[in-house]
Amino acid sequence: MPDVDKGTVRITDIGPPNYENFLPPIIKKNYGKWLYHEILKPGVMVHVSETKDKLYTVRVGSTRIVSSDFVRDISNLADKYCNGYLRFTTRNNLEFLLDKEENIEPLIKEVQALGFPVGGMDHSLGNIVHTQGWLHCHTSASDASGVVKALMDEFYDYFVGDKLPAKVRMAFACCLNMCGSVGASDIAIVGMHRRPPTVMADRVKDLCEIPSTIAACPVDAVRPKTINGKPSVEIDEDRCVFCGNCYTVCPALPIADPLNDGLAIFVGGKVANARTKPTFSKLAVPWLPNNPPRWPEVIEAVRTILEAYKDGARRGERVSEWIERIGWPKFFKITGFEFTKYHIDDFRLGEATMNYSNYARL
Amino acid sequence: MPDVDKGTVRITDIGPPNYENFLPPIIKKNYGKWLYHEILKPGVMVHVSETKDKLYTVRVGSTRIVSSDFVRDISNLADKYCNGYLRFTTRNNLEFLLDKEENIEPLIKEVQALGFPVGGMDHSLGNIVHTQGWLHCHTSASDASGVVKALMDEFYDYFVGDKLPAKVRMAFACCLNMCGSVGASDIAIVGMHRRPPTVMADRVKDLCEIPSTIAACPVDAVRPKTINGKPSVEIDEDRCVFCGNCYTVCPALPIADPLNDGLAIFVGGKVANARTKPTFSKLAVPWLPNNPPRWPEVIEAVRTILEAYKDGARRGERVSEWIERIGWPKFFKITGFEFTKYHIDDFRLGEATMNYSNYARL
Amino acid sequence: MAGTKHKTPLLDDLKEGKWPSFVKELERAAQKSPRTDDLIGLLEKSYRDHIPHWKHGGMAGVKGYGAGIVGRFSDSPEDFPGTQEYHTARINQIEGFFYTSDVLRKLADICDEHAGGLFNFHGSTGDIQILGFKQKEAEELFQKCAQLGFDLGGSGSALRTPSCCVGPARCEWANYDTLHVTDNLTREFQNEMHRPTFNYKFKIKCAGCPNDCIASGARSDLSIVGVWKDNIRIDQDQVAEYAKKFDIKKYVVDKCPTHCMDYTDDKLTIDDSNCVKCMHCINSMPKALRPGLQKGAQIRIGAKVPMVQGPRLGFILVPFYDINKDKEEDYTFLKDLIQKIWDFWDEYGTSRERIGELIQRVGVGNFLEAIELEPLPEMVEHPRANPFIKFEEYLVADEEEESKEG
Amino acid sequence: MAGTKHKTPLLDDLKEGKWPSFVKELERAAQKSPRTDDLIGLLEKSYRDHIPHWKHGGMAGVKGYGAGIVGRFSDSPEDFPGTQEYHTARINQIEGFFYTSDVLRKLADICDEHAGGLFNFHGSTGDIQILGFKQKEAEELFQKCAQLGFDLGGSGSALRTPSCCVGPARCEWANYDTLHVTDNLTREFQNEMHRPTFNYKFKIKCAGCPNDCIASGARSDLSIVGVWKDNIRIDQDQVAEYAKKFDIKKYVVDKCPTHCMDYTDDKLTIDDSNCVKCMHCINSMPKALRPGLQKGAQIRIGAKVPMVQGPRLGFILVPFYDINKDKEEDYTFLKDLIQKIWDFWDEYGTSRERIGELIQRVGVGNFLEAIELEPLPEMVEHPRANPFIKFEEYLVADEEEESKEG
Ligand code: SRM
Ligand code: SRM
Ligand code: SRM
Ligand code: SRM
Ligand code: SF4
Ligand code: SF4
Ligand code: SF4
Ligand code: SF4
Ligand code: SF4
Ligand code: SF4
Ligand code: SF4
Ligand code: SF4
Repeated sequence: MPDVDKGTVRITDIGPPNYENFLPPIIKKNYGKWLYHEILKPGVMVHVSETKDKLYTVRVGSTRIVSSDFVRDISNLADKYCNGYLRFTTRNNLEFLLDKEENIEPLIKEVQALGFPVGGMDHSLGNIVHTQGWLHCHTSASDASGVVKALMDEFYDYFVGDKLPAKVRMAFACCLNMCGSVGASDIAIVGMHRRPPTVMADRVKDLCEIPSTIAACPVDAVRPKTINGKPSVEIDEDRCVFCGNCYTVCPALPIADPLNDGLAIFVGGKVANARTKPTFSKLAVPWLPNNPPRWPEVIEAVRTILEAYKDGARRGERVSEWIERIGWPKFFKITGFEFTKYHIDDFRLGEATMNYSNYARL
Repeated sequence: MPDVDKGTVRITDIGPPNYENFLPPIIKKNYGKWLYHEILKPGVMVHVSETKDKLYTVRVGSTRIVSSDFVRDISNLADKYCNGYLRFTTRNNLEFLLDKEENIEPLIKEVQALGFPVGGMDHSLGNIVHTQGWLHCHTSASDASGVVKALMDEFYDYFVGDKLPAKVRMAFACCLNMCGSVGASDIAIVGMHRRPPTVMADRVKDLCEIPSTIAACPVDAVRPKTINGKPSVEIDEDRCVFCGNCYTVCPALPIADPLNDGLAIFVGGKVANARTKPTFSKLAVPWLPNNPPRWPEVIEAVRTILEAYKDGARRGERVSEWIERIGWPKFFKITGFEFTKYHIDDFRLGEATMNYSNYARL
Repeated sequence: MAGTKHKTPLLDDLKEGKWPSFVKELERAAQKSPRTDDLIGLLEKSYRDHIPHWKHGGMAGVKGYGAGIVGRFSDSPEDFPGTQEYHTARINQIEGFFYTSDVLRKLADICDEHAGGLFNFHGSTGDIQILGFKQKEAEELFQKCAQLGFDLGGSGSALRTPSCCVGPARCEWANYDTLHVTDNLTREFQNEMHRPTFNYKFKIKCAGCPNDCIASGARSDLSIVGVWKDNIRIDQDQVAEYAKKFDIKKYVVDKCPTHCMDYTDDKLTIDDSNCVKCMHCINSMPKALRPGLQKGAQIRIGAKVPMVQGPRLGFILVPFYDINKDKEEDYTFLKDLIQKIWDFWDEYGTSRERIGELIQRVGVGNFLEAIELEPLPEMVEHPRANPFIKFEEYLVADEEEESKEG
Repeated sequence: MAGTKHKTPLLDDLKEGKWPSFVKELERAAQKSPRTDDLIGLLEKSYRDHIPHWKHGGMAGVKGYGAGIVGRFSDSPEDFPGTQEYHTARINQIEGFFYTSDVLRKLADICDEHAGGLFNFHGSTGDIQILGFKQKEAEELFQKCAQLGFDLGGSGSALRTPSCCVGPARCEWANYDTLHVTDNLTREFQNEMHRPTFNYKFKIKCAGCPNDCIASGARSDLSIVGVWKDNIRIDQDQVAEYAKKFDIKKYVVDKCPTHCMDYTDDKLTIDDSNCVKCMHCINSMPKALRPGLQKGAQIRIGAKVPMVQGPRLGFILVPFYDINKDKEEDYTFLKDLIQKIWDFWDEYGTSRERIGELIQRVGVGNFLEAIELEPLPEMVEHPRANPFIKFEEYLVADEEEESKEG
């Protein structure tokens, strides 16, 4: 497949570097032979192989958006403690892979000296999977890294400890495109617009393909309309659910709005199949204002959830399992979040989400 | 409200007779005071009141469609053993209400002598709730009483005994209107058409309101069409799901078809809230032929289900709970019913019925 | 039994077997009713042809009523003249399906005299059905029934005869008086039952507890189900008796849907704050457990069969309300609620749209607003997962809140 | 740290706190990169204004590729000239996210030299992201990366860089070689990744077991998940060790979703025929329990985010297949399957319609027929409840079976 353009020595279609060249020798040797693991302390675990080899992992929290110098810093540490190898996790943490147990503590010291936390394992709050936000995306209804920073400062102890009933996976997406894949997280924070796009009628024809703009709307709120003699569209404000998809397709329909962009909080999603089936996060708080740089309303809401969860869940229960056990009415009761008509699903499959039974805690 | 037309002594809007006048004295006395009940043997139970009074109930299977002489027969029995009182159940059984224990056996003997079975209580097969069928309904895809008779002859022992793991509620409806409310039964048999309605183009205009005929179709298969200069409709055969609703609205679209009308079997529905939420019956067998007078294919399929259930379910498990525990794949495996594309829901909320997990018994 | 004048080899087969035979019942009726004899012939023809032999359409009814009678005309009146007209009357059952021999015999006489000597005891909705009369007999049949105290039920786009489980009359678990409320509503809504003005049918059923012995949750637009609010009453001595008979842990405790029961050291405890009133434990040990004392009812809405948008069960509209107090006030709360629901349906529903389908179409939240009920988490299995929220207001630049909906 | 030339009181606040600060990272990069300094200024502006300051649209890319670079142009280039163009390159990660310090340093150098000195390690899809270059630098950035062995990933209507969990490299539960298959597919589908010809994006993710540490089931059109077919391996001695630490009945057995475990008399038994491979018991006692030996993979299809028809998780398309054997055959089965899926999507999908939405629109059954897979009950939570079955054939009068579909 790789087609290397020899003529100009322009290289294309080569795919990624071969991973085999980047595996530490201890992994190469024990590839597929791991027997079991043990978590030694927050952020540190050991994997034991059939060959009796032991591999120590130290997990380090990262900001994900990092400078080239950060990359050099961690490279130095990898050289010093890990024969130059290291990896990232699927949630943007760093993992140092050690074959010598005695390197663990010195490494941790150096990591911490650089200002980076060790943790995020086992019954902890994981690093928050997130997206670009105001930093780099035009459709964002909020910043990503900023909210994440504010949250992780606040809940730092849950990352470096393992004092939660179970893993808590938090995710952040700055718009309904949900790049952070917040759809199935224990706690998900999503940037929400709340005002219909503005139609820049003059520019629609030039910038947009009208049929696909119309097709982009999940609720058929975009309709063709000739304005000042030019083909354009109109938006039915009574139908619009502020998803921004028409804007994605048509730049002449900007939706960002300083007063009405904000954040929603969803809870109780889960991807793993352990014990219960994977499930989406469900709406807890429909809208909170954008209040940079610290988003106190968001932090407060997340704190409410985390505290209630910590107090209420039994050991080993993910957020979804806890809520399932106590029931959604109780979740709203103990968090104090208001249950509104917005919580009742009125989208395409909404009918499948009603309580078709007499079950109620009274 | 009742408006009795005094002028002509025509009586209207009087509602039902006052039930209080039809309650046996022992019930009047103990109304709302019952303490507990015990099932004494199949078809016989006692209710004990706070007043210590005891009320014995003998439940008797009926054909539901009955002659006036049957009504007189049971009236005679009521006079002889129950001070002239009796009731029917919500599933068309008869209940004799006795205040004297010693009357139980003589009553049972007389009932049985008349050819009627005592049973249908506790862990038994209840009487089959059913509909009019060929006997009296124009939209029927099968007979009702006939299929029910054939089934109850076959599974008679399950009615007069209580040898099933739990209650089994069977229901029959002769078309998708589902008058028998088969939607949530342990075993449901439904008359199914399988060929699109014939458009009697000449008569549509005269017999039908075209807009409501079009609106009647769940899959938008009915479309306006002028035929021979007359407004009529056409049916998109590739969309039609044979529901017959257009025929209900428009007599010029007959759907009955000797070769293609037949029966489907659904399983695992439940109305009670006990242990698990109420749930619909799900498709087991999409289509079996109409084969009167004994419908052997239907009986065979029901036997397969009942036997598998009887062998497989734990005590107290309704059909739905049993299948839920073993999983649908196993249900299809042990019954030998073929799982086809028809079993995969492709209607409006079908998306909500897929297996969104890695759960599979392998 | 004497049989019929028609040759019915297929139906004859259904006279055999242990279960009572409806064919025999038809024949018994046919003894006195030639038209029912023809009905048997017509049915045999269906057994041969595998299709029904009834025409679609044709009217039957009584003056001033638009409902309660279903007209039926055979497509083969030449061969089976008695079936040319063979209508059905839907007659309000007595609440709880209680009868006396006296009234039954009189009904039987009416049915012989003015119809085909054939009944459905009862129809699926709960009516007594008298089969086999002609339009010209309808009025007399109706008035004979009325003189006996019976009225017609509903059909077409009207309220159907409400019905209920046996409730307090013979059941220890009834949390309210199912017979009383059913009777009361039936009388209240005579007009809605007899003179179709709805978009489509509307059904009300009343169950005394969540066992739902009237199957209300699967087949009534409005389902009223008894329930209690406080603690399940436990008689530990009787628990001990049951413990001798079966494994309480296995058959009761482990099957509680919320796992809120515990049985240790021969003592049964229930965390009632987590009990969802499923009835299972009570069902399993009727002598030991009883519903609490703070009794009331839940209301579920929207159950219906597949046509047109697919089948629905009822969802919780009112998790708990004091129906026993409401009884003292002639069910004002309940009737108001029903009226609001009908008003909404009347305003927004389309022809042949059941209330459940309408609610789905307009959105539960909007429906709740219209009937002035608060959204409650008890109504949902879980809150929405998709983020497509139709916020109804947004802020405008001068920082004042504006409601677009007004 | 030296800070930025812009006044950033709001962002400065985010330099405080225990968690590492992305603002500090931005500032570190800004030390070397004036354009990143301007990026900080632009971001501060967003913090003030509460809206993003990026324009929608504008192209960036490299010759011959239609994907892998996301162009970004500021709406305030006057004030923040460095952000006039500030594009992102998506670079294929190394499978399992393994790196050496050597390669990382070289990437850092490229990023400093040809971009804003800023990375995402990693993007949500899994790519390394290099931020902050201008179109005129794109080619050189690309070729420098290529010389180092790195290629661009996907964007637009193209395949995205597949990704995987750490799998057999560092996990005892991997049922197949996640890194190998991910690498193999990425190489196989270079063209589909770099030259958008799809209806919309397509994502593939590979997890070694149902714990799904790559979250494939929630965010990949095709999710490959390792699983075993035979019995969970039990080491009873180790079970006994765990029994000393926690209540096995309570924390393991009672939480098995199918209740197929038993722990009595200090012995753990599993009815593997009822195990749905949820991983819970194994997760809880890694020293005592291990997946079976007959290892393979499941395939789920259709996960995606809300746009347009609502969010979807993946449903089971293939309950089990021997991916380890397929590995020996260069994943012929897998690649054929993927190709059939794409062919179908190509044929029937509309623009911006993800495969999951297409399947829903045309019906799962029809999709299965097209890609030549049998319908299986494992694919559904339960069979249909509504009776609206689209039978594809009916009998005609001469009693021959006729297929309307041909
Ligand atoms: C390193 C990483 C894989 C990788 O390729 O990078 C990983 C590694 C391990 N996971 Fe994971 N998981 C990783 C992301 C995930 C994800 C994906 C995600 O979070 O986006 C999930 C799905 C989460 C969800 O359900 O929403 C995930 C669900 C699990 C589970 C199931 C947890 C549960 O009970 O619900 C286990 C089992 C357990 O922890 O008991 C598990 C177990 C493990 C084990 C113990 C596997 C092993 O034997 O090595 C590893 C260490 C566990 C730990 O961190 O406590 N891993 N794990 C990922 C670390 C992410 C991070 O930096 O925080
Ligand atoms: C007589 C009747 C009420 C009436 O007003 O006519 C009735 C009477 C009783 N029901 Fe029922 N049920 C009656 C229809 C129903 C129905 C409705 C139906 O079948 O259409 C249901 C819902 C069935 C379903 O879920 O599909 C029903 C679900 C129950 C249950 C819950 C069963 C379960 O575990 O799922 C109980 C509790 C039990 O049996 O343990 C119950 C219990 C009872 C008790 C024990 C209540 C009592 O204490 O008196 C009564 C005798 C039980 C028996 O028959 O074994 N009854 N019961 C109905 C008899 C119908 C018949 O002739 O067969
Ligand atoms: C007689 C009865 C069946 C029986 O044998 O018991 C019956 C018979 C008919 N039903 Fe029904 N329905 C009967 C109970 C039901 C039930 C059960 C219930 O009420 O609990 C249902 C399902 C519950 C529900 O309504 O959701 C039911 C759902 C239908 C439907 C579909 C309703 C819908 O929403 O689409 C139709 C179609 C229609 O109304 O156009 C229908 C229509 C009909 C018609 C009127 C068909 C017609 O156009 O002529 C049938 C007349 C047949 C006849 O020969 O009398 N019947 N029908 C039941 C009424 C007797 C009674 O009053 O007691
Ligand atoms: C960079 C990244 C977020 C991040 O900060 O990590 C990202 C960024 C964008 N995504 Fe995304 N998506 C990213 C992973 C995702 C994911 C997660 C995943 O792949 O696992 C999802 C959800 C999973 C899924 O695809 O279902 C995701 C769902 C979307 C969508 C909605 C897709 C849909 O089916 O509707 C859009 C909208 C679109 O494509 O028009 C979108 C569009 C975009 C665009 C291209 C918006 C645009 O039109 O410019 C964003 C560019 C922002 C930027 O500044 O670079 N992005 N996007 C992620 C890609 C980095 C990488 O290659 O590793
Ligand atoms: S979630 Fe939305 S705003 Fe955020 S990076 Fe993705 S597309 Fe951009
Ligand atoms: S924002 Fe979304 S809902 Fe509103 S008009 Fe645009 S596409 Fe439609
Ligand atoms: S189910 Fe259909 S055929 Fe049977 S009585 Fe009802 S409407 Fe008639
Ligand atoms: S039978 Fe049903 S699906 Fe077919 S055309 Fe008529 S209404 Fe539509
Ligand atoms: S519904 Fe409840 S109250 Fe009514 S009869 Fe059944 S068990 Fe008794
Ligand atoms: S009624 Fe049901 S939920 Fe309540 S304690 Fe009993 S079994 Fe549990
Ligand atoms: S998905 Fe399974 S195999 Fe892969 S890292 Fe997670 S636990 Fe290990
Ligand atoms: S893997 Fe899950 S389903 Fe299988 S035995 Fe263990 S806990 Fe039960």
